Amino acid sequence: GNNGNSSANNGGNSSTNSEAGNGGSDSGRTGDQAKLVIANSADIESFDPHNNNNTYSESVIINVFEYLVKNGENQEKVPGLATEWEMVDDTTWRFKLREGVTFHNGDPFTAADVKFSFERVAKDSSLKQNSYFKHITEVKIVNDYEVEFITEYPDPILLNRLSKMGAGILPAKYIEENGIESFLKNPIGTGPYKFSSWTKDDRVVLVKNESYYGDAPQWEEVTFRMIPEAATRVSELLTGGVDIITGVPVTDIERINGGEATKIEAATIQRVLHLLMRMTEGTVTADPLVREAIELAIDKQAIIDSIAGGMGTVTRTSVTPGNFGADPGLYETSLFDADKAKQLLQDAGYTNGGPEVTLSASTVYKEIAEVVAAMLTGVGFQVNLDILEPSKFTETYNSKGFKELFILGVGNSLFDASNNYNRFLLENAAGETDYNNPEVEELLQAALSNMNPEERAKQYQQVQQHIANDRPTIYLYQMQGVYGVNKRINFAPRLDEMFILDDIKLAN
Amino acid sequence: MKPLLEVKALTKQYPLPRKGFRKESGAVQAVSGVDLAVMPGETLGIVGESGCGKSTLGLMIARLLEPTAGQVLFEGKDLLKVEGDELRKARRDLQFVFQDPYSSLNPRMKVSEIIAEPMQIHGLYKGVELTKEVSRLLQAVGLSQQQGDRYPHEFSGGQRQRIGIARALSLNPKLIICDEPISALDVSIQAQILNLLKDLQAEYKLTYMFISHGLPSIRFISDRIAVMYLGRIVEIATKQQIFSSVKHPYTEALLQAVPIPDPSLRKKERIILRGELPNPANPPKGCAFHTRCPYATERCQQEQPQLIEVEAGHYAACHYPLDKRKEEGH
Amino acid sequence: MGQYLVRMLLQVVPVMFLISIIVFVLVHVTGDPVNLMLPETATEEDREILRAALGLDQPLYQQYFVYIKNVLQGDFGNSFHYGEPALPLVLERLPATFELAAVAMLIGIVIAVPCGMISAVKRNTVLDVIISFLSVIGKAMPNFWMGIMLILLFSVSLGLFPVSGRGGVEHIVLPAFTIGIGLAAQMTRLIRSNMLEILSQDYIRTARSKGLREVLVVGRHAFRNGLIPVVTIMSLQFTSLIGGTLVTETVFAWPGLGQLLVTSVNMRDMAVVQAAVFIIALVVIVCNMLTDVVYRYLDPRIKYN
Amino acid sequence: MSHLLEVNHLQTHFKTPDGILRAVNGVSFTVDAGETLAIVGESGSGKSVTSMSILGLVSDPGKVVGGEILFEGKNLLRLTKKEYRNMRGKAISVIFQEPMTSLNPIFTVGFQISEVLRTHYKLNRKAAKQRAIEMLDTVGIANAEKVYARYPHQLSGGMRQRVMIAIALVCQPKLLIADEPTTALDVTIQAQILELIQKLAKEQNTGVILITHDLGVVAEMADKVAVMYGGEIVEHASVEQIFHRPSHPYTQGLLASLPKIHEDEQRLYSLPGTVPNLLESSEGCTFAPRCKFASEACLQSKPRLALQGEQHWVSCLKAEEVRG
Amino acid sequence: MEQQIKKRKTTLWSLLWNSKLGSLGAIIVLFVVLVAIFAPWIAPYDPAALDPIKRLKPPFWMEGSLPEHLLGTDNLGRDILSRLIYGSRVSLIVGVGAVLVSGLVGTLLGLLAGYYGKWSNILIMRTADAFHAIPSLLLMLVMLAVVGPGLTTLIFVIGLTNWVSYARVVRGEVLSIKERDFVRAARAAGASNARMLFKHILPNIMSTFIVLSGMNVATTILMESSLSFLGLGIKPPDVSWGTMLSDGKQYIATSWWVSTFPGLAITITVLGVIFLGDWLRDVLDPRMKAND
Ligand SMILES: Nc1ncnc2c1ncn2[C@@H]1O[C@H](COP(=O)(O)OP(=O)(O)OP(=O)(O)O)[C@@H](O)[C@H]1O
Ligand SMILES: Nc1ncnc2c1ncn2[C@@H]1O[C@H](COP(=O)(O)OP(=O)(O)OP(=O)(O)O)[C@@H](O)[C@H]1O
Ligand SMILES: [Mg+2]
Ligand SMILES: [Mg+2]
Repeated sequence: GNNGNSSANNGGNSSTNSEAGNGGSDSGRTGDQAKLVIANSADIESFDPHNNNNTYSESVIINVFEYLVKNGENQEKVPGLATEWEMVDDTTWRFKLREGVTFHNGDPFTAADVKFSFERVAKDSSLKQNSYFKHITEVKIVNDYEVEFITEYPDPILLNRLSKMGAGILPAKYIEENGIESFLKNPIGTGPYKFSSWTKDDRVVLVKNESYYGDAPQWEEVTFRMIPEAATRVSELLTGGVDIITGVPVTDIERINGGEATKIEAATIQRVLHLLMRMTEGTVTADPLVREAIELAIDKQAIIDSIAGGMGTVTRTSVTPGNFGADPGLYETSLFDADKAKQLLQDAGYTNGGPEVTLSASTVYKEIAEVVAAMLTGVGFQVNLDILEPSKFTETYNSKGFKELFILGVGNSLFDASNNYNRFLLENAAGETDYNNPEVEELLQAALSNMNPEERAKQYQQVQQHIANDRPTIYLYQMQGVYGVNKRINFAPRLDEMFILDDIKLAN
Repeated sequence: MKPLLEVKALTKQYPLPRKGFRKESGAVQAVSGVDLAVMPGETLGIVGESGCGKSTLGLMIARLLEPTAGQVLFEGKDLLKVEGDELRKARRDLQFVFQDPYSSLNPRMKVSEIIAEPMQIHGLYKGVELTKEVSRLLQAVGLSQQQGDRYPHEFSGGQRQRIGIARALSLNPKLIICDEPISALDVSIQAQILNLLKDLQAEYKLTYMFISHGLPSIRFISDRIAVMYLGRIVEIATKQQIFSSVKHPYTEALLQAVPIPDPSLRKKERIILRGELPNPANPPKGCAFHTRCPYATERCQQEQPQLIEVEAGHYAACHYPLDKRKEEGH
Repeated sequence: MGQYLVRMLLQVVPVMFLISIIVFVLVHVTGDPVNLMLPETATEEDREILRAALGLDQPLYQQYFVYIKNVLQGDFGNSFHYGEPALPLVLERLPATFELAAVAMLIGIVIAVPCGMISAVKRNTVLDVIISFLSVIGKAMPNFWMGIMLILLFSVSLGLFPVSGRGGVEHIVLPAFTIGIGLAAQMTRLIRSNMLEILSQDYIRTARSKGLREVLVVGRHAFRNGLIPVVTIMSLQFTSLIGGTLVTETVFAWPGLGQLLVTSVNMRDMAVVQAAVFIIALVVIVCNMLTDVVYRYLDPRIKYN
Repeated sequence: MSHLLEVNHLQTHFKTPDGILRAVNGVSFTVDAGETLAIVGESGSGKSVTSMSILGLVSDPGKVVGGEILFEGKNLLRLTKKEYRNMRGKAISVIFQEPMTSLNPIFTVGFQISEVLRTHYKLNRKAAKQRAIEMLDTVGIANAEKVYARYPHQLSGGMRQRVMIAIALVCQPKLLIADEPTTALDVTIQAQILELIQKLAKEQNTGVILITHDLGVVAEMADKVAVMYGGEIVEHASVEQIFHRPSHPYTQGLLASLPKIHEDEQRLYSLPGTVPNLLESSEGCTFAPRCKFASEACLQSKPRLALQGEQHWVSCLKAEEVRG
Repeated sequence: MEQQIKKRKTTLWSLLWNSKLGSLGAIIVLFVVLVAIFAPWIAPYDPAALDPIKRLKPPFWMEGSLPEHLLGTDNLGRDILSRLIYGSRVSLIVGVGAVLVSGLVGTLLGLLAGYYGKWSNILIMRTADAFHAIPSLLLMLVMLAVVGPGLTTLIFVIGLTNWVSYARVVRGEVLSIKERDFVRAARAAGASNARMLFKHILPNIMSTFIVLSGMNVATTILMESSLSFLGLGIKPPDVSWGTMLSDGKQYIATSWWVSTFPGLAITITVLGVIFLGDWLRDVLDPRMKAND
């Protein structure tokens, strides 16, 4: 299983949705034009891009470490530390590196750094990003500014991988001289902002990299504050303590929009809420009628309108627009029909009292789970709600321990359908949904190493149709990132939830 | 006749507290090497200065306090060696009346429960019989049956003391140790209790150890009297001997200090003991009383006197017992 | 002093061992850190490799021996989560935690002492009922409620204090009050019940017979006598605060030990949990010792026990 | 000449759930400067409550409900709280019944003595200490300077008792109330303390109210004696008259109950019957149920304290008969 | 005399009646208990019936309120009044149950440590230290893993994390009580250790127990909500005041009523418990009866 899934499978990783908190005040800051304070709901895990697995971390350290390839506005791949690239053969890629780039300590950036970085993440299996890169068998130095990547098998989404966190380029010489531990205390990259300080569970401070090769960075100092409580984040924003907050609860939108100096910015993000169903022999959800009844019982739009405050889009696929392989036909549709759902249950043989199902969710999605449970109960299901603390949820999830139903928020940092649908590969589905459709298996396997984009897109579109019919998973809706922003700032939220600091500008 | 109770070299040290972080700084020698014997049916009165170890001695005999050293032979059996059930059985025959009547009664138990408890413990009576026995005991100490329904705090000091006595009597013990059972009472009630104890003794052949400051009461109730000073017995004899031919200067001082309830006999000059009160944690060398003794000599400061038989049955721990001293012309 | 320390140590060392074993077992019972460290796409093989790399494939007792051997050499191991040595991670949180706990304690005492005394002196009057009511509110309203309310009132509406974060003196006021109010509530009740007992003691009558003003009778003669159980509870409360101010830390984004501890427990971050518990246990024990000292100071009789 | 202290018809009642408890029920007596009045009586007859009433320290369910307490002609019951406070410890002081519990365990005895001085004379720390040490010396405590810094539990019972006395006397009160100052002490120490009180009283012309059960002590110390029974004074006379011509049956009973130090007796006299219930106000004489002289009349009407000879007040219808 | 005894028998009730606060406490507690018992008959709605469209409606006196929801609705449009009524059930059971468990365990261990002293003291008090130092979250997670969720688990988990304070305080009390003469007197009568502990010492620490427990009811009711958060406690659609409070957490700024009403419910209940406890303490203490 070497498919690349950047998943945000639970609240620990989700920067959106209605979870707790906000707030923040940094009294020293106000009035300083060249300083920016952003409040996130969780701390970064570390400054090691290879050993990090959540969106918060990436949204911060993306300003310090750079990738060979970057995502453009429409997720097209644009030059980063590599200026050009070509596929030599199915398993070999050649990259030309940018010259004249230096790390924050002044060391020049060369092919050695690329080799060092990728061999590290590909070989060290204790790193959290390892599984996305371990099929890279070798990085060959052609010359100081040219490298070749050799992969174990053809990888159609290598470029996507190279534009995500695990592909961050580290300074080879610095780390070899000082060791990784001291590097992590004083990390350096090539990015527009330099590490200044990190107080865990409190704040990360970045400062301008004066010798950045690109356009001069515009902020003198940027502070990422960690404020877990949503109410606090909102209060900080309202009192001018911070400039941007993430994860605004929908109930606070009005308050922020009504504030003299504050506004709401919202944008669709990559995260789609899944309701996964176990199809294992013997479970009630093995019956397709039951699964269909479940989908029909859920009024997705009502959930969006109430719990999500209108911030969301109903969908029957998780490959949303902007991702490779999207099927627009399954987007913005929903099949709510409670009466039919009841009928289906009757047809399935549940004449008095519907089937009993257990619905698990992390506390992050508690409200949604409760509403879904109520909707299911409404058509006759007997629902046991099982709300788990996020890490317990993750643990159960990773050990595939859920019963009939569970809710999962899944992101997609690879911008590729494979990220979402590889979960239905036989090998991956085993023990989780136990989905088993030979046709789908065949399509997915083929797409894995299909280097022909058009064909590959088709394959995924077919898969989506199958899944929409077979319903090993029901997609509830695509979520939105809701940010509170001080009016002195212009900030356009991104699909990938990153804070690209130089795209955040002072409003004038 | 064999003594009912025999005490041999009984000693108690209370460890002194640490001061701040320093280590243990010695001990209070509350009782040091006391020897006693009490015959069945006899009353032994114990008098002595406040803090000289009377209560400690009594508590150790009843095994309510662990002695540091020594032996307590009750009916020939070493009480200090028995444990557990055997000890609990032994306690049936040896009861204690506490100095402070109030604190010795559980404030949350009714008086009838308090009196019934020992009998319940030893399974002597049950049900109606128990109730009957309780009311019999209440009446014996001059309380009414109805009063059994009240709590200790609802009684006057004298009544509480009687409750303690009733409790001690409930097991029909052989020996009762009374620790100042009457000190806080008015004389009329004192008289009542003293009479009661005497009556009971006559009826049940009880043996008493009677600790008190009130010398007249001691004289009334006791057969023999032991005088204690700083953890030791300094004089022990029959009451006649004590009151007619006192041997120890401390006993003499005690007797002289007793105020006489007759204003016309008012003393012009009291004989008052002067001098430093000895510190039990750091007792003076030689005779403990020498600091206050009007007759003390060099020898008294150096050498500790032993308790010796001065006359038949009259023991005193003094280098210069009074009669002898007079004879010798000191 | 030396003797005392030695005696304490003789008790401390086994306690620490006991704690380390309990925590070790507990953390292992709660789950497998590997499941939390790797993405869900990781294969069983990946997990095995990681387990081996972390030494988690060894039998539990062996892991414990390795662990304890390292601890004895001053090495608490590395955090799974942060990839850094565990002990410094814990130590770096202590100042924030202590600061908050101490100020909260102080606020608690400053509120509780007069309230408790007034409550006792004016027993069963309207004032007593009001104080009881307020202290129950202080106890029954959870810290997050209290904290957010304080923020809304004092930061958002009045603009008096910063909303969150750790910084200057002004930053600690609201979080410390949030905790302090809860502490005060419990202490007030305790002081009240103690004072009731003490006020009926004979020496209070003696103090009055000297012609002392009532304030002195209560404040000097009664109060200090009633402090012993209060100090017991205070030290219990204080030590609880060292690891247990999570909610307040969360509300005020206060980078204390509570957050670290919870993250670590949730992540099954063995080394950090162990190091944190080790530190907390030390604080508990040191606090108990200090409490003893305070006892002696408060009550000279204590020596006799 | 007016008396130092004049108590007229003092009534102190306790409100209990069972009813009103008349702990002190119409008590009157006087004390002159330099004079010692002993109060004796049944345990629970209201002796301590009487003294608390004089000090205005009756504890909570209790209240002075009637009568007057004239101290140097001023009615104490009319004083403001502050005036009363200034009186306490300075003009009137008290030695409490329980020496063991009446000292605050957590302050040094020195502090507790000098506290009075600092309160009433606004002495500074040093001066107060000086004076306190002198006082400790006066009450016969050797090594006063060291003892000054000790805590109560570090002293013997006798020493504690003397510290209490030092506190009571340090401001040279005009009236000293000593409530059973020697109950827990052996006779040698008792003698020491009594002598001390007597000496200080004579030297400073202090009026003393001495409450005790020990009739021996009364005989030694008192000028006048008041005998209390059931919340009332039943006899009040000079010490000689009380001991030699007791005119109330209760007084007689008390004296008769005394064990004799110089004789061996087989049985002691003791009053029959039980303590009266202070909750019920009886029509007649409170002692009547236990009185061998009682007649119908005694049960019907309450006797009042009446003069039966020079300064000899008796509250008995049959005083003449009793005296025989 | 006869009369007096009769009067005594009735005093318990008359005492309660005479104590204003005691009767207020009794009325509050009785009220809450009745509400809990008769919840299905009193509650206007099914506490789990949700209607997301009607979410976060304020109580009746505020603008925008719905007349059918007196105290407004919560984040999922459930009727707060009905939830308060039903929530009393779990909260009461947990509050009282956990206090009893921790009280019993702590008191028992405190008794043993104080009474026997020596090694049992060291053992128990050091264990208490250990329990105190180990984060309760960890203990809870373990219980969750070992025992599995449920109301009983919940009660025991809370009980097991709260016993330390009882043990400490009780031990201190025992140390002083066991030196009292009446304990010696019982020993002199030949009482067994069990009798000494439970008949003589225990009743005399009841007042401490009551004072500690009153406030602990509040603590445990609140703890229940954090345990529910860990998945250890009750699960929706079951409701408790604690879970209501934490559900309302993120709406404090915008919809105060969601969390404030359950908070008030806890406050008032605990106040009732405390008043009743104060009274009970006085009644249990025969000495106090006289001076109330
Ligand atoms: N628990 C204890 N710890 C330390 N010393 C004690 C303790 N109990 C008693 N003592 C000391 O032991 C000595 C003897 O005490 P004990 O109570 O036996 O005296 P006593 O003769 O009964 O005095 P009293 O006549 O006042 O009752 C005293 O000096 C006392 O201070
Ligand atoms: N706080 C109180 N509440 C109720 N009754 C009380 C209270 N204090 C004292 N009494 C009652 O007042 C009466 C008088 O008590 P007081 O203490 O004056 O007796 P006393 O003469 O000093 O007795 P003793 O010789 O035992 O000291 C007693 O019957 C007692 O029960
Ligand atoms: Mg004694
Ligand atoms: Mg008295």
